[in-house]
Amino acid sequence: MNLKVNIAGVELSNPIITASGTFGFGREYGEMYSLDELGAICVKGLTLAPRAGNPPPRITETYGGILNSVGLQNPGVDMFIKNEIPELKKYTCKIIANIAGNTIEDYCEMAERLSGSGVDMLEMNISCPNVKEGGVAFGTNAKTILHITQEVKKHAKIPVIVKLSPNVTDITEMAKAAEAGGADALSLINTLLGMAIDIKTRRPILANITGGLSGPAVKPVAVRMVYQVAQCTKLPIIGMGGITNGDDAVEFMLAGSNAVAVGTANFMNPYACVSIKKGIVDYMNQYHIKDVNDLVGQVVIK
Amino acid sequence: MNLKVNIAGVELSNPIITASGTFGFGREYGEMYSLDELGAICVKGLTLAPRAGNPPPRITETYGGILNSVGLQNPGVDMFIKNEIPELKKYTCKIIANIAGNTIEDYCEMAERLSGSGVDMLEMNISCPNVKEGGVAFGTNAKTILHITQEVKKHAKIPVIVKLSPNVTDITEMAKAAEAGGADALSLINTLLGMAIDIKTRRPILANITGGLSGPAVKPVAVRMVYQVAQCTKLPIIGMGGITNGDDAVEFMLAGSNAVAVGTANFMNPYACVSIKKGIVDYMNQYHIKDVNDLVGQVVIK
Amino acid sequence: MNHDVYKCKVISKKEIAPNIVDVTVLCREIAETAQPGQFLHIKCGDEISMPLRRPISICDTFEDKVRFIFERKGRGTNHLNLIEDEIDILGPLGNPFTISNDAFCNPVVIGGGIGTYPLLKLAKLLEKPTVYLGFRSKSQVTLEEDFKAASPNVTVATDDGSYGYNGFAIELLKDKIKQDKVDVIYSCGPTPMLRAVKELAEANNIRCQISLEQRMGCGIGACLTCSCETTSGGTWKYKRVCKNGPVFWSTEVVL
Amino acid sequence: MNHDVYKCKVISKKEIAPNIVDVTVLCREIAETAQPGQFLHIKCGDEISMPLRRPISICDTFEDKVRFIFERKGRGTNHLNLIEDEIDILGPLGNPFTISNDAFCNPVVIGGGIGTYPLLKLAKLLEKPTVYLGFRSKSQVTLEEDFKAASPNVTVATDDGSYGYNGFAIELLKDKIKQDKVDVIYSCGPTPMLRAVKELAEANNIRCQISLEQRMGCGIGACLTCSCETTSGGTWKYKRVCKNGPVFWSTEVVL
Ligand SMILES: Cc1cc2nc3c(=O)[nH]c(=O)nc-3n(C[C@H](O)[C@H](O)[C@H](O)COP(=O)(O)OP(=O)(O)OC[C@H]3O[C@@H](n4cnc5c(N)ncnc54)[C@H](O)[C@@H]3O)c2cc1C
Ligand SMILES: Cc1cc2nc3c(=O)[nH]c(=O)nc-3n(C[C@H](O)[C@H](O)[C@H](O)COP(=O)(O)OP(=O)(O)OC[C@H]3O[C@@H](n4cnc5c(N)ncnc54)[C@H](O)[C@@H]3O)c2cc1C
Ligand SMILES: Cc1cc2nc3c(=O)[nH]c(=O)nc-3n(C[C@H](O)[C@H](O)[C@H](O)COP(=O)(O)O)c2cc1C
Ligand SMILES: Cc1cc2nc3c(=O)[nH]c(=O)nc-3n(C[C@H](O)[C@H](O)[C@H](O)COP(=O)(O)O)c2cc1C
Ligand code: FES
Ligand code: FES
Repeated sequence: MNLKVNIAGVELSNPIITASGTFGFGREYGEMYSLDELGAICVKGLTLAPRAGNPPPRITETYGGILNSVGLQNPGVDMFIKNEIPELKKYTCKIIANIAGNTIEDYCEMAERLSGSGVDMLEMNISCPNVKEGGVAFGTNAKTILHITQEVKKHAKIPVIVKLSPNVTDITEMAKAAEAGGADALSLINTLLGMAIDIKTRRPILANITGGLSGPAVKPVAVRMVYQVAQCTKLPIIGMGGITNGDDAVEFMLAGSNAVAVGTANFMNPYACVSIKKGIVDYMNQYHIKDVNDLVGQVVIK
Repeated sequence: MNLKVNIAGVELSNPIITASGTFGFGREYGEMYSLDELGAICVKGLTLAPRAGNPPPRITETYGGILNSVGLQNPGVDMFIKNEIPELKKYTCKIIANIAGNTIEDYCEMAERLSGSGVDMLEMNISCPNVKEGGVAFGTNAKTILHITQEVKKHAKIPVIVKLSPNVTDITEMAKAAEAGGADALSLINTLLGMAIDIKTRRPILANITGGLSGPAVKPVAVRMVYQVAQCTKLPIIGMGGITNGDDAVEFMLAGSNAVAVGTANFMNPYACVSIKKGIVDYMNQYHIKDVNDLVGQVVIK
Repeated sequence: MNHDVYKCKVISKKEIAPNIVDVTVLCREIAETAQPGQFLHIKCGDEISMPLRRPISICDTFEDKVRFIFERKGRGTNHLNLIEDEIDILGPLGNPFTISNDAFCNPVVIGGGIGTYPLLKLAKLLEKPTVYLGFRSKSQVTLEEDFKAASPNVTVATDDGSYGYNGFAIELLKDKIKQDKVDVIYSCGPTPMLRAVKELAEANNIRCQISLEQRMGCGIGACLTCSCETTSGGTWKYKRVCKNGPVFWSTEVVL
Repeated sequence: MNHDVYKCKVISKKEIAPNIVDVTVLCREIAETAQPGQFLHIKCGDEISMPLRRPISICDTFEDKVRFIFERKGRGTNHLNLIEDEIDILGPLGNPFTISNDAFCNPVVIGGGIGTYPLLKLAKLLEKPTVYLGFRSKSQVTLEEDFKAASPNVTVATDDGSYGYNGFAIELLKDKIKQDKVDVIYSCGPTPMLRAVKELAEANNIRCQISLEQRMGCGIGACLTCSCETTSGGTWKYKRVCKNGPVFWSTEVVL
């Protein structure tokens, strides 16, 4: 049975990737199981300078999902390179650096610094709903996506993944813009903008007022977007949004994902990535599928 | 205790409205409890000519939500006026006619025909994701919303509610366009476009491939949009999207809804509207609130 | 209205074949009004996690008891299998089979798999119907004794020949029609079987009722999600399985 | 790593005050390594409906048993209350209280409401600590006997005076500090109480540890959702309650 997948020339031992921001830099989950189990680890969103993030509370549960408003708390790209990459290099899993900037120059600068650092791919987070400047503002306009992708590509010496926001009228426009800008792969979806109010105190539960919705609740939106994007671009796709078990992962692959990322599911089950990988294998055994790539985009539309 | 709310000059005995398409023309649920319990009933989406709707399957459950792709099956506006209004007129609850057209002329024509028919308000469904022509195409572009609202207002002699689609980059733009076009009230949200694939057959579960996501899963997105819209328009708001219990309804009112609509929740609990109304009363008793209108928009942002 | 939501105490529950669970609950209201072919709309989990009920046929009723049998298939039925005390049921729903023993002297009842369950109460009410029950294989055979208690003319068929007649139940029906007079056929089962039954019945001018399945929302006729295609075509093309069915005349519907 | 996910058999469960549930589960791994102040991250429902675990303090451990006490507050804890057989627990997590009996000769333990539970095991390990337990009213008073078994110096206070000392526990602490030497204060409870304890301790130059609460995602330090504000400010302003806490030195954090 083959579980290897290839994303823009980078070979992953299996299609399971950790979703940025839910897995830190791998240290904590790495205490629980070997990160060699993973195809790749996509690390917490990085910015050029260190960031404190948003005030707490930063998370709450909703029906079948969660809202978060971490706001890109991170030690900055240089500290990441210095302290985290050497740790991650102990494992065979590939490293994806998720980067977010306030300006286009920020992204380019980070792409430069990270290119020789040992990370295997860059993921441009142009869709974070929890910061005021940059972030989602870049990701909801096709022209900006085209431009920022072109610029970053000039500086990146490793493959660039553009991470798309679901908070748009037409996801295919955004995907096509990223493709036209030279993106090597796409990942989707980031979180949907949501809000929850505590009816006892009448205050928003999150100090940031709004937050990003993820988890099982968003899965149908994510599957639809992956399907739509797969129809309109040739780029490899990393699908995510609510994947909780092997069946969910298979559904994303049938919709057109070449690999899948697991985020919120890690919180309930720290071994989620391992058990989702096993679930894919079980499905492949049951349906006599030899190569996991044979699932990609195989949804049957009659 | 006062439960009466006023939407664009129409007085509802309480803030509970049935969400269009989930309650038919009231006949079936009317067998289970008196429709006098409701503030208003918003009927199944109407079109000028009768419509067959989409092929089955038209519904499936997702994690914490459902997808539907009914596609506006309905007997046409004239049959509705002839057969359904007299039945609905037996009750004290107000009648909202939900209308959807292929063209702007369709909407105007329906507005004309329904204006003298005994319905109390019109709800313009410019956000149905399950039909090819019209529907969502109108609802995702601010200019079109402005124009279509202006036109319909010329023909409607009763208040016009514009129902907004959540499948947009910026809901406030759409709300402001409807307000500028002369809308008397806004309702939101319609369903989020989603998809589910049966991994056994590898086919989309819905014959229509995609469908509209509703139910508890979408609540945080809906609350956020109601809150955003309440900040940017002066129009009364009918909030909906995943309301399942009294607490949910209170949350929508705090976010800025003057009334709430209940859709998917009816399916699990046919008495959902009655029990949600009771839940609001319980909350008001607990927090010593005399007038339900005192909840509207009272979320505290410090 | 003859349906409502009831909290029904579970009296007995057992697995009668792999993944097939036989349940009896207490509910006088449903037991006293239910007719063969009607169904229950069952809450299988909490309304947040699972916003939809699951439609399950009424298998039998006696006094204040209602029996239904379900296959553990997905999230809903797996969860239903865990409920030990009280089940929340909306019912009885839908149109029953038309029984008119005067006109329909020689009835045949033919069911396949889980489609056999809605036919038991029907078989009990008919006069010595001919009953054909088809299953994939011996381990799946269920309710044989119950049907035999209802009629002396019961034949079980298995696709793989591991029990009873070796082949599809439809073959038994074909032979029967060739040899005997059949006034009416009642059927429930997988779509390929229903399609064959419908064709056979119509080719031989036999009245035939079939019970259909469709994914459902409300279960009571309000949401228009449970459509089946009818022969009327045009804008009236779709009917509601929950309200206009689940039992239809074979000539009404397109399969 | 000294934490993992365990399926823990429920040995006993009882409501010890209105909506307060006292649970003991079997788990040798946690019981043997847990230290006072650490917490458990508990799965309260299925992962689809409730994607987040709930953090609950370890109240006590003995041999292979772990005791925790929770208040039924919302969806999660209400659901947890229904689990009778086996609970899925991630733990033990977080930093414990610092116990150093040499330097801290005269310890005071002060807790309020549900904040009293994480202090029991601590009180047991300290040498005759002075313990102040505050509750809203008599009906809420819990664990009094357990604390009294751990130390002879236990005083219960109720806000409404319906039991024990009439007033806030913080008043008792104020008096104590005036009269006696206090080397260290350990506290857990509602934020206004912690704020008062912190102020009092710092005004009197007493070392003080407080246990904080925050909404959590992963519980192990990876997701950065459980922040509290620290006195360091700048870009290192926020620390993780799950990993750097829940126990902090009062001088480390801003309340
Ligand atoms: C009128 C009627 C009578 C039925 N009687 C019986 C019976 O007596 N015994 C029995 O075992 N089964 C019966 N079924 C089928 C039963 O409803 C499905 O097996 C069940 O809904 C599956 O739910 P699940 O959550 O376990 O499966 P999943 O596949 O996880 O369900 C996902 C969603 O699809 C719906 N769904 C899936 N399959 C079907 C189906 N075949 N029909 C309708 N909805 C479906 C579910 O209700 C749910 O909303 C009947 C169906 C209908 C319409
Ligand atoms: C380190 C730590 C130890 C705790 N120890 C105990 C204990 O021993 N006994 C006890 O009764 N309670 C304790 N709590 C509080 C307990 O975690 C909450 O009461 C519980 O999470 C509420 O969940 P719910 O679903 O019932 O409530 P809901 O309000 O419905 O919860 C909604 C969401 O908010 C989170 N949440 C709500 N209140 C809190 C809170 N105070 N702290 C953290 N998350 C919260 C929930 O976990 C959930 O994700 C502790 C909290 C922390 C952080
Ligand atoms: C707590 C949290 C933090 C996140 N931080 C980031 C981030 O820093 N960068 C990013 O691109 N996405 C971030 N995301 C989004 C996830 O990577 C992912 O796109 C989203 O959660 C959907 O997947 P899921 O439903 O499996 O969680 C974060 C999500 C969560 C829940
Ligand atoms: C089965 C079904 C049919 C619907 N039909 C319509 C419709 O005809 N017109 C319309 O404006 N909205 C329609 N909707 C959307 C609902 O009115 C409502 O906006 C949405 O379902 C969100 O509310 P809920 O989560 O409470 O269901 C339909 C929803 C469902 C589930
Ligand atoms: S399920 Fe709603 S109409 Fe049939
Ligand atoms: S809960 Fe994830 S870092 Fe604390």
